Amino acid sequence: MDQALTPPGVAVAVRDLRLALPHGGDRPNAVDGVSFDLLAGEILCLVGESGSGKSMCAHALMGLLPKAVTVAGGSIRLGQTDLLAQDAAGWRDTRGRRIAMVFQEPMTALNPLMRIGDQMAEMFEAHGLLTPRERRARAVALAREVGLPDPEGIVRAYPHQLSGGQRQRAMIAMALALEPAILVADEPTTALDVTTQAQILKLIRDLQRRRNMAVLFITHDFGVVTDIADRVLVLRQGRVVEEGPAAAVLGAPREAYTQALLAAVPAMNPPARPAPDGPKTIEVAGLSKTYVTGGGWWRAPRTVAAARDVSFALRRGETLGLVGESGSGKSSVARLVMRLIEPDLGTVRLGDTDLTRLNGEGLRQARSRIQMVFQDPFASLNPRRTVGQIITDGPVAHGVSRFDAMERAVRLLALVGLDARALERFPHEFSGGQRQRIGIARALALEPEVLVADEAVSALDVSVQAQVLTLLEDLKARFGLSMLFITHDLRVAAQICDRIAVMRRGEIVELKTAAELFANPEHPYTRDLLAAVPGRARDAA
Amino acid sequence: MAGFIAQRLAKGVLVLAAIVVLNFFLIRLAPGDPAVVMAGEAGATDEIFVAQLRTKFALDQSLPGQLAAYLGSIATLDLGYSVRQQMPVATLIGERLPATLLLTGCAFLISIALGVLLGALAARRAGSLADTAITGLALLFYATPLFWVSLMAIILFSVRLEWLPSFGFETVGAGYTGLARAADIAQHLVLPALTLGLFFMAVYVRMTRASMLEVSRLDFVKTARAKGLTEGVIQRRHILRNALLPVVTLAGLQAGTLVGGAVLTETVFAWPGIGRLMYDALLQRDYNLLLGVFVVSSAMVLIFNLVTDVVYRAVDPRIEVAR
Amino acid sequence: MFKTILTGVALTLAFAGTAPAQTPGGVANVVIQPEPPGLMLGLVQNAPAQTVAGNIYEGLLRYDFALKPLPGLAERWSVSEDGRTYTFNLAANATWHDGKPFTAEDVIFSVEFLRQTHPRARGNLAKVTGVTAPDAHTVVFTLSEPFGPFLGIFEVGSLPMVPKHIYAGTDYKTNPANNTPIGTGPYMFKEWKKGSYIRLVKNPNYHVAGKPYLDEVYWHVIPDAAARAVAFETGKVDILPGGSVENFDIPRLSQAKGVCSTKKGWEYFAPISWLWLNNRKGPTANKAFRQAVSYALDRDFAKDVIWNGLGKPAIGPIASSTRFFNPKLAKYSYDPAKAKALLKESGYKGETVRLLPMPYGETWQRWAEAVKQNLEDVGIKTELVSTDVAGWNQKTSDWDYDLAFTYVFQYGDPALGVARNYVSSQIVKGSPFNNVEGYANPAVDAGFAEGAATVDVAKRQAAYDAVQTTLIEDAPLAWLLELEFPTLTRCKVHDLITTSIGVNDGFRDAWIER
Amino acid sequence: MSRAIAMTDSPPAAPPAPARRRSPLAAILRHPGAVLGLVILAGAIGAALLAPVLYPASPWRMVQRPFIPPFTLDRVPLGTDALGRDIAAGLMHGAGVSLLVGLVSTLAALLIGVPLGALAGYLGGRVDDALMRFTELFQTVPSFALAIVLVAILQPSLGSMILAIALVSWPPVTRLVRGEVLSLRSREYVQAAVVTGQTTFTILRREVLPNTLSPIVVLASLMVATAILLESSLSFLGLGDPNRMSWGFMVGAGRTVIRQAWWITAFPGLAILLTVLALNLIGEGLNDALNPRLSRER
Repeated sequence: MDQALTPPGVAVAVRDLRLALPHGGDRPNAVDGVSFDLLAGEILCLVGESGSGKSMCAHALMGLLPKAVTVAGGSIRLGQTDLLAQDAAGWRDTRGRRIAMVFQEPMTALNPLMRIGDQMAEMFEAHGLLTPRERRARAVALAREVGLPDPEGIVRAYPHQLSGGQRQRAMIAMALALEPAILVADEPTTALDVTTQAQILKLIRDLQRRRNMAVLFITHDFGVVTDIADRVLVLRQGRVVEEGPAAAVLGAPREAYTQALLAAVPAMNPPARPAPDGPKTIEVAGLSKTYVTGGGWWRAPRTVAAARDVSFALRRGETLGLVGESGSGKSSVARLVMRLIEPDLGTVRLGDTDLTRLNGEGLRQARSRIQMVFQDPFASLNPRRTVGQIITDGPVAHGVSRFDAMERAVRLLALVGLDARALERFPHEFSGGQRQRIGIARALALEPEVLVADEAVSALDVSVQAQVLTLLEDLKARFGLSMLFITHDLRVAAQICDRIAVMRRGEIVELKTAAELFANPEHPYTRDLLAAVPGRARDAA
Repeated sequence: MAGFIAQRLAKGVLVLAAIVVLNFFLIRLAPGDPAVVMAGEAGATDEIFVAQLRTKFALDQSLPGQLAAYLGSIATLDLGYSVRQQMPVATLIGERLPATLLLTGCAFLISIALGVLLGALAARRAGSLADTAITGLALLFYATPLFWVSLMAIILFSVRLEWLPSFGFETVGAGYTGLARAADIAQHLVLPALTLGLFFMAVYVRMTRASMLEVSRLDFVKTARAKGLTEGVIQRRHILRNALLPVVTLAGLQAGTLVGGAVLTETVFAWPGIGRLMYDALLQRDYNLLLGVFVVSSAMVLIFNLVTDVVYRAVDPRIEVAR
Repeated sequence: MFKTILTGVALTLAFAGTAPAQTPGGVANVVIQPEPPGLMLGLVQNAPAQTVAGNIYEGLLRYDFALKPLPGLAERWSVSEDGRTYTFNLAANATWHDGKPFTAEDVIFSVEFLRQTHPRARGNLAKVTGVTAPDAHTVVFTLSEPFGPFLGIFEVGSLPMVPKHIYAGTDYKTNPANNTPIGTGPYMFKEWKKGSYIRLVKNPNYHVAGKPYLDEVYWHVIPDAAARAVAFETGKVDILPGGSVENFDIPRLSQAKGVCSTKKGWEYFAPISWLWLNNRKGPTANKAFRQAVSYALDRDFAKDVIWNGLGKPAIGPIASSTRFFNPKLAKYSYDPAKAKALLKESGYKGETVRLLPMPYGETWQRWAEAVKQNLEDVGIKTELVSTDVAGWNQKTSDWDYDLAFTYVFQYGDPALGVARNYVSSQIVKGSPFNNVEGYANPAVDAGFAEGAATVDVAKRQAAYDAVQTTLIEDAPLAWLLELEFPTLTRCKVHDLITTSIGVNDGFRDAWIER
Repeated sequence: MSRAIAMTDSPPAAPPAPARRRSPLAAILRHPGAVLGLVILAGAIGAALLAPVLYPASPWRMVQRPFIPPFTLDRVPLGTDALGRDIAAGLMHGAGVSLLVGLVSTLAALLIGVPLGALAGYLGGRVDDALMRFTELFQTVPSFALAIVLVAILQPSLGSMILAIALVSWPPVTRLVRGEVLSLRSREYVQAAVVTGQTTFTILRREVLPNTLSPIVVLASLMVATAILLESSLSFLGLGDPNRMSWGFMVGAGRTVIRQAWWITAFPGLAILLTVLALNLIGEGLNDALNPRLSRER
C-alpha cells in the first residue's frame, strides 16, 4: 500500500482519555489514559479484543457513552473545541455535522418503522438544513453515491426490506449526508457476510479517498485491519499497547501482546493432514428441508430451502467443515443431522442405525452417539443449573448413576482445562471461553462417536478461539471422534478441517480436502468467498 | 389487507359460535328460569301461570332443540326475542349499545391517551421524582376499587360541589337537541368515563414506561442521537413510536376487560348500557337477551381486536413479511 | 289508625286539601326500581309494572286507606241480598287512550282475558259464574256462592281493564300493542327508553273532569340504591315510591329541607315478612324447634336497626292494618332463654340449617345476618345460602330450604292474601307464594273456608280468630315484621297518596305547587 | 458491553470470577417501593394470623350499638357498622379471606394457565393452535361479565368466587408462558438437553419452566392483587359469600350507608387499596429484580 501520508492538520486529538466504569466492574476504568491523533485523510484502526475499550473510545468521540460510564479525565479536541467540555446543544451540533458514526449492527441500527429516505432526511432536519423537498432529493443522491440499487425506490423502502449489506450502505449514506470531516466506524462489517464485508470495506475506503475524510475504524479483526488501515492503534484493557503505520505494526510488531494476537489469527493455508481412513461413522444422503412461511387463505406462501439434496460422509477421526454465508443452510444441516429439526427427505445413518427412522425412546437412546457444541457460550448453558448438573444430566438420562456421572464430569473438566470446583458453580460465574469448554465437556460426557460443532468458536476472541480450536483438535484425536464443523470463517476452517464442503442456498456446491479447496477452488462461489476473506495481503506476505 | 381482514372475520365467527354454545349451556346451569322469576315477581302464581310462561319462553322444548333453534336464528343475524321484555333482543341491545360504546370508547381514549402521555413522561425522567409521582398515582388509581372511587366521585362532584350530574345518560325531559344535547350528554359522561378511564390508565402507564425504557436501549436510538437530533424528536419519533407497538397489542387484549368493567360503572352511574342490561338479564334469567349481550359484546371485542391488529399492521411495516 | 309522619315544615299529604289550590301543569320525576319488564298490566304483574301502569290502566274500583271502595271506572255499585249478584254502573264518558269508548263489553272481555293470564285474578274470580252486560254501561257479576271479600278484588293491579278492540281475537302475549299500552287511565304511555326512563303524558280526555293535573310523569330507572338517593337529594327526582331507597337513607332524606314523607298508601298490600320454616323435614319439622326460632328472633332490633324504626313486629298471620286482625292474641317475644329450653325439648342436635335471605337488596341481607346471629346465640347452627332472585324463587318453590325470608302482600282480606299461605290445598310446588312451608291442618283449612264464604263480618271475625290462635300455637312459620315503605316526596307535590295502593294510582289526583 | 467484557478468557485454572449476580431477595430489598409493599403485605398477613387471637369471637357478632364512629370508643377503635359489628374485628378477619381468595384463585389460574401455555409453546403446531383458540375464547368473552355469570350459576360462595376468578384470569398466564416457552424452546441449552437425550417432560421441568419462573412470579403477584379487586367488585354486586367476612363484603355492605357512616366502607376500602398497592409494588420490585433488563435506570 502506498503510504503517501503528507502530515496535514490533526482532525481530532485525544489526550489522556479516561473513562470510568461503575463500581463493581472488573476494573475501574474502561479506557485508561488513551491518547492519539486522528489525522485528516487517514484511516486509523483501533484494534483489540473484547473489553479492550476500543468501542468506548469511539463512543466517547460522539458523546454517546452508556449512562453508567463517565468521563474521568482527558480531552478530545476538534478544531477549537474540547468535545468533552461542550453542553448538550454543542454535542447535537457536533453529531452528524462534524463527526458521523456507523454502527456494528445494521439490522438494529435503523428505525424499523421509518422509511430509509426519511431517516436520511432526518440528518438534514436535525441541523435545520434544506427544505423537505431538497432533503428527499439529497437522500436519493446519497443512496446512489453509496451504491444502493434503485435509489429512488429504496428511499421509500423500510429497513426490513433491505439486506444487511444494503442497510449498512444506507447507514453510511446517512453518515455522509452532512459531509463530516470525521467518520467513526464501530465494527461496521462484523455482522456482515464475508463477501458483503469486502464490498463495504471497499466502499468506505473509496468514500474516504473521495472526500478526504478522517476515519476512525474500530475492529477486532486483523484481516480487516490489513485491508483498510493507514495507521493502527492496538488497545488492551483500556490502554494503548502499540501504535504505528499499518505496515509496521502488522509486519513487525514490537510488543509481545501484538505478536501473540497476530500469531493467533489462523492462516489461510491449511496444514498438511493425513487422509483419514477409518470406517464411515456417519453418512448423510439426500437430506432436504424446505421452510414454508406465511401464506394464508389468499396469499401464496414463501418457501426457503434450508437444505437441498445434501449428501456427505464422515470417517472416524475426520473433521468435515461446512462453510458458507448466513442463510446458506449450514446450521440447518447441523440441526437436521442432530434430528433437532425433521428433514423432509433424506437419511442420516449413524453406523448401521438410520437416525431419521428413529422416534421417541429409540431416538432418545441413540442421541448419546452424536453430540453437539453450540455457538453461543451464553445461551447454551441453563443459567439455573450448576455446571455439575449440566454435564451429568445427559449421562444420568442414559442410565448412568449420578455418582459415576460426577466422577466422569471431574475427569472431563480436567480434560477441558477447568478445576473440579467448577462443578458447584453456575454458568454466569465463567467467562465465554470457559463456558465453551463446559459445553464441550457436556458433549463429551456421553462418549459420543460424532461431535457436531456449530460455529463453536465464532463468538470468541481470537486468542481464546485459538485455544479452543487446539482443545477440540486434541480431544478429537484422543477419543477418535468424527467432527462436523460448521463455520462461516474460512480461516478457522482451514486450520481444523480435513475436508471442507462449501454451501450456498441449501446446496453443497463444492466438497474436497481443505488443502485442495484453498489451492484449487473450482466453483465460482468458492472463489468469491476465498477472494473476500480479509487480510489475504498479509497471508501472501 | 382485505384478505387478512376476511380471514380474521371468518375466524371471529367461529369463536363467536363457540362462545354461543358455551354460554348457552352455562347459563342454563343457573338455578331458576325466566318463568320462575316472572312468577315470583307477579306476587302470586299457580301451575297454569308457570306452565304458560314456560311455553312462552319455549322452555318446554328439549335443550338441544332450543340450542339448534337459537343457532339457526343467530346464523341469520337474528338475536331472537326477549319474551320477558316483549321485544326483539336486537332492538333492546341496539338501544343500549351506543351508550356503552360511548362510555367505553371515551374511557378507552382517556386511558390510552393519558396512559401513554404519563408513561412517556415517566420513562423520559425515569428514576426522578416525577417518575415516582406518576407511577405512584397510576398505581393508586389501579389499586382503588372502581366502585368505591365512583361512589366517592359522585359524593364529591355531584352532591357536595354540584358540578356534575350523578347518574344517567342525559337530562331526561329537558328536550335538548343538537349541540345542547351533546353538551348535556358530555356532562353526564365525565364522571363515569373518567373513573373507568383512570382505572385502566394505570396499565398503559406501566406498559408505555417499560416499553419506552426498553426501546431507548435499542441501537437505532443511538443512531438517532448520532444524527444530532434533539431529545424531544428522538423520544417522539424514534422511541415512542416503536414503544407503542406493544401498547397497541395490550389495548387489543384489554378490550374484553374494559367492556366487562363497564358493568360496575354502568350500575353506579345508572348508565343505560349493555353491561347493566347483561346483569339484569342474568338476574331475570332472560336467556336470549343474556346470550345476545354476550354475542354482541364478544363481537365488539373481536372487532376491536381486529382494529388493533389493522392498526398494528398500519404502524409496523414489518408485519406483512413476518406474517 | 293511620298515622302520618310530619316532617319538616310540611303538612301531611292526606290533608293537603287545606293547602293552596290545585294548579294544573308541571312534570313529576319519579324513581322506578327495578325496571319493569313490561307495562301491559294484564300480562305483567310485578310491583314496578303496577306502580307505573296503575296510572295508565284502571280498575272498576279504588280503595281508601280503610279499604272502603271508591269509584273507579265504576261510578256506582250494588250487592244483592244473597251476596251472589254484584251490579256495577260504569262511567259513561270513559274512553280508551286511542279514543274508542270504554263499555261493559270491555269489562266482560277483561274478565276472560285475566282468567287466562293473571293467576291472582284467576283465584279471585273462581266463584264468578257469569258476567253480563244489560246495557253498554252496566255490568252484572254472578257468583256461585257468597264470597266475603268480593268487593275488594277490583283494584287496578288485581283486575285491570284491558281494551277488547285491541286484544280480541289476537294472541295476547305477542300482540304488538303490549309495547304501547292503551288504558283508560289519567296518563297515556308516550315513550320508554329502556334502562333510562318511562314517560307518561296527561290524558286530556280523562273521564274525571279537571283531572289529571300534571302534564307529564317521568319514571327514572336508576339501578344503584345509593345513586337513587343521590338523585333525590340533588333534585333530579321528586318522588321516591316506597322501597326505592335503602332504609338507612330514609331518615337522612326525609329530614332534608322541603321533603315530606308518608307511610300511607300500602294498606291494600299490607306487606308482612316472615321466615318460611320447612315443616316437612329437618329440625324445622318439629313444632318446638319452630317455636324456639320464633322466640330467638329479636324483632325490635330488626325494626330499630335494620328498618330504622319502620314497621312493627308481626305477631300472627293477619297484618294489624288489615281486617280481622285480633290484637289480643298471644305473641312471641324475644326470649332467648325460652328458645334454648324449647330447643332442648325439640331434641335438636346441632345440625346446620340453611337460611335463605331475600335477594332484594342490602336491607334484607343485613337482616339475614342479624337473624343468623340471633339463631346462633341460642345454639342453632346457621349457614346463609346466598342466591339471586331466580335462585330464591326456584329454591322456595321447590321447597329446597330450611329457613327462608319472604314477605307477602295481604290484598286487604284474609281470604285474598292470607289463606293461600296456610291451607293444605295450596301445598303445590312451583310457587313461592302459596303454602311453601307445607303446613297441613284440617281445622285451619275449614276455618279459612268458612271465613271466605261468609258475608257477615262478625261471623268472619270469629272464624279468623280461631284460625289465628291455632296458627300462632303451631308456628308453621316465624312472623317477623309488618313492613312499612314510606314514600318520600318534595313537599310541593300534593295529593299523591290518596288511596290504599298509594303511588300505583296516585297520579290521578297529584299536583305540584308552583 | 457488559457481556463483551466478561468474554476475555482467563487461563484455564484461574479461579472463576466472583459471582456478580445478586440474589433476587437482595435485589428486591434495594427497591424502596417493594420494601414498602412487603411491609404492608406483612401487615395484612399478620392481621390475618392474629385475628383469631385478638378477636376470638366471630366478626359477625353485634357487639355495640350500630354506627359508632371510629376513635370514639376504645372497645371498638374503628367504630361499628350498620348492625353494631366491630369494624376492626371485621378488618382483621377479612384480611385472611381476602388474601385467601387472591392467593388460591391465582394458584388455580396458574394451575390452568402454566401447563396449557407450556404445552402450547413447547409442542407447537396443531396442539398450539387448538390451545390458543381455546384461550382466545376466554379472552373474547368480557371477563368480568363471565365472572358474574359463573358466580351466579354456582351460587355465591367462597369456592364459586375463587373458581370464577381463576377461570377468567388464566388466559394471560397461558399467553405469557407460551411466549416464554416458545423463545426458550429454541434456546441452545434446551436444544442441548434434547441432544443429550433427556425426555420432554424432564426438559420442560428442568430447563424450560424454571426459566419462565420470574415473569410468572411477577405476573402472579399482580394477579393476586387483581383477584382481590375482583372479589371486592363481585361482593359489591352482592355476589359475595354471606358467611365469610371479607373486605369486599364489608365495602359492599357499607356502601348503602356511605353517606351516614363513611368509615364502614372507608376502612376496608383502604385495606383493599393498600394490599393491592403493596402487591403491585412487590410485583414491580420482583420485575426489576428478576428481570434486570427492564429495571429502572439509576
